Amino acid sequence: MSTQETTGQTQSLTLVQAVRDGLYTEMSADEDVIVMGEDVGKNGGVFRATEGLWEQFGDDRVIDTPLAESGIVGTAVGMAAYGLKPVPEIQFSGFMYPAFDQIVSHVARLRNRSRGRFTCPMVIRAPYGGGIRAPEHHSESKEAFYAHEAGLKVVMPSTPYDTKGLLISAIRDPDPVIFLEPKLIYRAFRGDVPEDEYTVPIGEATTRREGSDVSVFTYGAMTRPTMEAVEELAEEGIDAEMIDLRTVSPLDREAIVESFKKTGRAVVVNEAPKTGSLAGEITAIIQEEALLYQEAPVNRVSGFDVPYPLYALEDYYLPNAARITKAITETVEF
Amino acid sequence: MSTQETTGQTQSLTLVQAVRDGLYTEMSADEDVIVMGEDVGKNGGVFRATEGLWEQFGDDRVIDTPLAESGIVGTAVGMAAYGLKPVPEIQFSGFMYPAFDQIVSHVARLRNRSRGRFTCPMVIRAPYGGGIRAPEHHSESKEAFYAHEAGLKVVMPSTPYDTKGLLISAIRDPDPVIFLEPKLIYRAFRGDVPEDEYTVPIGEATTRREGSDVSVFTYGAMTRPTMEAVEELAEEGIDAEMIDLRTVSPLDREAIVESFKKTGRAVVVNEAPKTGSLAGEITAIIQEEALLYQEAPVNRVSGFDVPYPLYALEDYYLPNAARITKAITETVEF
Amino acid sequence: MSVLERDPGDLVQVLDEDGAVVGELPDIGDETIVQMYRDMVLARHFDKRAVSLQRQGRMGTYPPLSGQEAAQIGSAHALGDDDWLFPSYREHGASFVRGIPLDQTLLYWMGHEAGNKVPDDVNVFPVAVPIATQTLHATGAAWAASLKGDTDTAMLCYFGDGATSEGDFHEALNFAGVFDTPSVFFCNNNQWAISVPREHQTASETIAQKATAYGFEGVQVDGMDPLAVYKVTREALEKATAAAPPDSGRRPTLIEAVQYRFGAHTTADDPSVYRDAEEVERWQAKDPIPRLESFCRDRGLLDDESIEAIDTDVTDRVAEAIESAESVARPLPEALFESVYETMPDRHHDQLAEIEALRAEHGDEVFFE
Amino acid sequence: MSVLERDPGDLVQVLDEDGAVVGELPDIGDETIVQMYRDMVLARHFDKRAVSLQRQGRMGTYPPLSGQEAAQIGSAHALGDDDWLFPSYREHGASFVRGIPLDQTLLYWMGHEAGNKVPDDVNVFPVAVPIATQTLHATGAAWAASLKGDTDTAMLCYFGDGATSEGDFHEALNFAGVFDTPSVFFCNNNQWAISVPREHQTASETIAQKATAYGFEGVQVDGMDPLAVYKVTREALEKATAAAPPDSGRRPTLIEAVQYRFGAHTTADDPSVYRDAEEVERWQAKDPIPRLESFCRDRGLLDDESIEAIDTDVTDRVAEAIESAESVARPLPEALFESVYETMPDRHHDQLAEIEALRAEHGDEVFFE
Ligand SMILES: Cc1ncc(C[n+]2csc(CCOP(=O)(O)OP(=O)(O)O)c2C)c(N)n1
Ligand SMILES: Cc1ncc(C[n+]2csc(CCOP(=O)(O)OP(=O)(O)O)c2C)c(N)n1
Ligand SMILES: [Mg+2]
Ligand SMILES: [Mg+2]
Repeated sequence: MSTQETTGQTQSLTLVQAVRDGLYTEMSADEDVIVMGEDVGKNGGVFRATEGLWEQFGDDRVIDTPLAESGIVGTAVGMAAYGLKPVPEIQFSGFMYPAFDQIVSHVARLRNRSRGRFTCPMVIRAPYGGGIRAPEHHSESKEAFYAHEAGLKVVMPSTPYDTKGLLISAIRDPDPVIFLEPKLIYRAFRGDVPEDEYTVPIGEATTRREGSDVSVFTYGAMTRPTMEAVEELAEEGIDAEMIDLRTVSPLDREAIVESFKKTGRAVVVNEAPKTGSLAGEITAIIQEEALLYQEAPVNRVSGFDVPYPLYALEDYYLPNAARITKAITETVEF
Repeated sequence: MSTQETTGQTQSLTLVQAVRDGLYTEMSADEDVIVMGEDVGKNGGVFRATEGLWEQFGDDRVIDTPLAESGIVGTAVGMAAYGLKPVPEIQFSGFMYPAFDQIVSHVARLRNRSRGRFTCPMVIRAPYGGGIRAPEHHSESKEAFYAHEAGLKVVMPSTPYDTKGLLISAIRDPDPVIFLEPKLIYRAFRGDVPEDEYTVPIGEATTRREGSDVSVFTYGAMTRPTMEAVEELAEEGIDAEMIDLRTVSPLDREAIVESFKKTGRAVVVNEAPKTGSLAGEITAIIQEEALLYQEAPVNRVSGFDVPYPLYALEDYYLPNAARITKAITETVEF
Repeated sequence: MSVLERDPGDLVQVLDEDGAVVGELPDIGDETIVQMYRDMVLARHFDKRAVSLQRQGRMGTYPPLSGQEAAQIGSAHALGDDDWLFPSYREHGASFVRGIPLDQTLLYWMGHEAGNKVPDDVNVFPVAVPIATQTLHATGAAWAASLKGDTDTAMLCYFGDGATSEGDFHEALNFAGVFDTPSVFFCNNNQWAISVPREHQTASETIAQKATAYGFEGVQVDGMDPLAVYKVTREALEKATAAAPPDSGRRPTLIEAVQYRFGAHTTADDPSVYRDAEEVERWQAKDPIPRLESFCRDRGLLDDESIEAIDTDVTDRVAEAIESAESVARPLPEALFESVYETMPDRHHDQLAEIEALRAEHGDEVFFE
Repeated sequence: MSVLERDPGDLVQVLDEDGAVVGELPDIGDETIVQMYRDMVLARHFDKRAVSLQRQGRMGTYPPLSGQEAAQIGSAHALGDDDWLFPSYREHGASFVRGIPLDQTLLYWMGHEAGNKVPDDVNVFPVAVPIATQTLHATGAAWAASLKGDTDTAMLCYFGDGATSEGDFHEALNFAGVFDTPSVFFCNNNQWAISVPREHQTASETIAQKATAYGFEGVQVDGMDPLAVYKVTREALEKATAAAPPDSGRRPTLIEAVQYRFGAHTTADDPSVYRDAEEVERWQAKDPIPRLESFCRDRGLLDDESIEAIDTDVTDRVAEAIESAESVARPLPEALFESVYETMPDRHHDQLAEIEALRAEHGDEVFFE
């Protein structure tokens, strides 16, 4: 069940291929795992995240559903309660809202409501985030909605390796997981991914770069411009620590607080609208647990408080390396 | 349109009577204002918030709808675009989720999407919050969902006077307002309410008690145990300032920051689950704008990160005066 | 011909309002019929006591079922061992038939999550408060049964007339139609969704005809006739578990059980505000209990004596259940955090500690004053 | 007898596949027919150019309409001056007929919100991307018109076959049935919802028959026959705006326009993955443009010369629209904050200032590299 078991063979995969590989791995290992959603079958998903699975596992395990998100998630609740492990795909995270009631009223609560008699192990996958010049509602980053709902876990990977390992963890998790995939970097780069099964634990952040001047917390697609900024600043002598949270619910409080205690300064980068985003939560955690270490305000580099724009404007909306660099510099110079 | 016009006559009303009075006032003044929802007509609403309106304004302006929240909010979007000012009631805020897609994808965005060609002036009213020994899903406090969505305003009054004045402002507002009513205190007390129309501005906090030792920020039903705690502490020599935010989107940043600069300490009290609630946002605002004044961590007294329990457990869940007192004391003594 | 293959506006009846047989009897033993009578009497008595507990402040808001016993008891008795039940919030009678102890139902309405912890060997889903949402769970579970090859298992799902207006109802029936799930959708059309009458809920003449939209059969049954309900439900369940489609006609069914809620929507509701006493009286003439009683007396299955014995037994059992439920202590704070996740996360430990610190300092009373 | 009063499985046709008249012609002037032809040719040409702009990287993802011109143009021409249109995202042709300039449609797909700023005198709702959500807006606006006494106004709402599976579709039609809103629900059943075929979307034999669930009429029309579409839509609009119910039969209608999308779902889609070329060919035989052309030639309304003139005119107009759209400058950052609220809140000023500071420091390029 862990890295030890792998043959040691790796493949060089894109992030979306790692999704597919994770699904394939778990479907091969456990016949209760099924994939369902709009266009996930013959079409292989609009992003090809389920490519080839229908050919491999057939109609009963890779299921094209009618066009109804509440239907997809709501039937998945019944399936999970009956003993399957459904992995519903919602085509874009902006289309999860028709299923919002099922997610918050049932997926998140079935175990609690029935005191464990019924459980709801499922992974709701959806591509999230902006930057691909997509139509309206195709670019949102609203992880804060799900992180505010107890009973759910929320995972947002940023590398092919983590994606496969976290997806496998999510499928094996006894509780429901919202798995938000950074579609901007679905194909932006490749990474080494073990061919065998392995897991990356849910709820653990990872340090992408160690540093001592300032802690930069981010996740998902924003890891890229953040790393760009951090590396640029390293050349200018600013030694930033870059933490990829990977899971936004539960947040890895320990990793956040520990890094902050070391640096005393923090920048949080995400693409959600600033007000009410998890950047606020992270800030609150820091000052609750490490106020005495704090040497500068926590700087939130987020999306703006507007509906995600059509693509002519999206480059102004999304945090970029220049904005992040500026925030880090300000924080260090405070 | 403002307090000046009133005759000076007041009535002593409960908070829910003030809702009704606000609706009555605006429906009398503007025939485009209509009320719609489940059981709002002959039945006068399950909390009697629309009592007598159907008799007064008839079937065409006080409309019992089929049992379908997305239907209620989605048709209200079309009505608003056509020139009516719908005031849909959702029976409990826990039942807003079937309408979540319409709220975030359309209500919040119609103006922006059409660059002002179509607008969506409407007030979605719903009773929120716990403490009335109600069944599951009848006690949630999920204002953070709506405050994270640009394009919406979110109002949460705590007194009969404010309720009527804010409701009238909300109905007259050119933009959509989510109006969350603290059902715990629907009938807990009475307050003087002018008979005539008057407005209380959206987006302005009010100071319920001036103090210099610590700022306590709260809203809605939590104002009551908070005030209890603050008054108790006053006797013990702790001089707390108590700010009722009244609107949680937009937050009154100025009021928050100003009070904090005075006291250097803050406690935020709300009944939403702590993680991802607006207490985090308020904390982030404070430390962004007034870190140098800060003398203690901002203390969040919130609900716990669990589904709102059935009523045998709710007294443990809801912040009470003892918990608030403790948090204030700790903050002052930090 | 199956009783399901008829015009959805053509009401299936077995007993008339006086309990006389007017239709073909279902294939059912006398013992079961008497058991159904007993269960209906129990449900009615339970209901009366529950309402009174609420009035006395010994229980929270409670949704009464009186008038709706035949629909619940008749359909629940039609279920096979492997079948599952997906209730809304009003089907205490049906849940009891399927094995949920009365004290657990009371506990639930007394605000204890424990009431929703359905016993392990009982396949009844927990109470669903958000209207119509359970129709999707039922479809999903039925679909899973079918995918797993459990061909003897069907899922019976209850919901109200009001529930048919929700999007989830539509999606659930549509999925069921597309995937041929072993589903029986059972609409307890009690004429009212709180204060909104059935005619105002939809312009469709019957609810049964809505099945047309999903490509399967809909049937209207007299929901205050326990034998008709049994019969229709049994046929629908058989159809649901027939050999695999397409050869066999294994298909879902929508049943509209026409009935009436005699009492308030819940104890928080006052129906006199929105409906006439006269209408209530008209429907009381269809009361399922005297109807089945008179049928049973005619057939010699019941007499004064056995009926009195049933009444006494039922009274005792409900009294015992109340005692048992009321003897359960208020749950401890840790119950708040229990089973939110399989494993309690760190922040839950911190939050529980916060409560415990307050309890240690001030005693438990500080939460309940 | 109204063409609406028929079995919902009985397809209404006026022209056969060769353009020969096989049904009763609608009451429509020759000029309008020629205009419809012209609009269909324009829509087809616009579509071709739009796809090619996308291929050249001059436009974002675009949903083509080719094959669906008759449904759009036929129905849009049936609208009266006061009627409103609620499109999904594919009805560029219908929107053009109702007054949305071509360059605005292009602008929208080039990622400019300005494209959605429908001109003041045009009653077309902005593009609705979340499937089926617009059905509720259309019902609500129709209801408002009825409440305000605007009895000449009806609302035409487009959506796809896939959209009928969403809960919002159900709720919209149910509200319309209950409140007798002046609504025409127009389903562009193009056989596919991306890769999911119509038969997999629902087990109901026709989409038209779903109207039964809402108590009003449903009708199936050959959606590739512009005259049949016109006729059915016109009758439905008349029914919607008839004198007030109950006397008159003022009722909503569900129209199922059976048609086919010749091209990809959007430019991001590859239909060869999920459907056969043969199927496409079969439907291409029903192409609405040659059908109406042949009808017009037969009636002497068009000849080679006039057709060539139309082609030239259409080519010019689309070319102009492209030029115009491409000449629009990228919006400035303040457009992000524009019209989120009527008045820009403080935090928007701060956030705009953040962008402006970066622009001042690094130039605009920093956002676009
Ligand atoms: C989604 C949702 N909306 C509103 C409510 C509030 N509510 C509880 S019961 C009810 C009426 C239900 O009517 P019906 O479906 O006919 O069932 P009945 O109560 O008559 O058995 C309403 C509106 C709810 N529980 N869930
Ligand atoms: C709520 C929602 N879910 C999913 C999508 C993604 N999506 C866009 S178009 C489409 C298929 C729509 O099919 P149909 O309704 O038949 O319309 P068509 O595209 O064929 O015109 C899907 C799944 C969406 N836009 N909205
Ligand atoms: Mg009912
Ligand atoms: Mg389609």
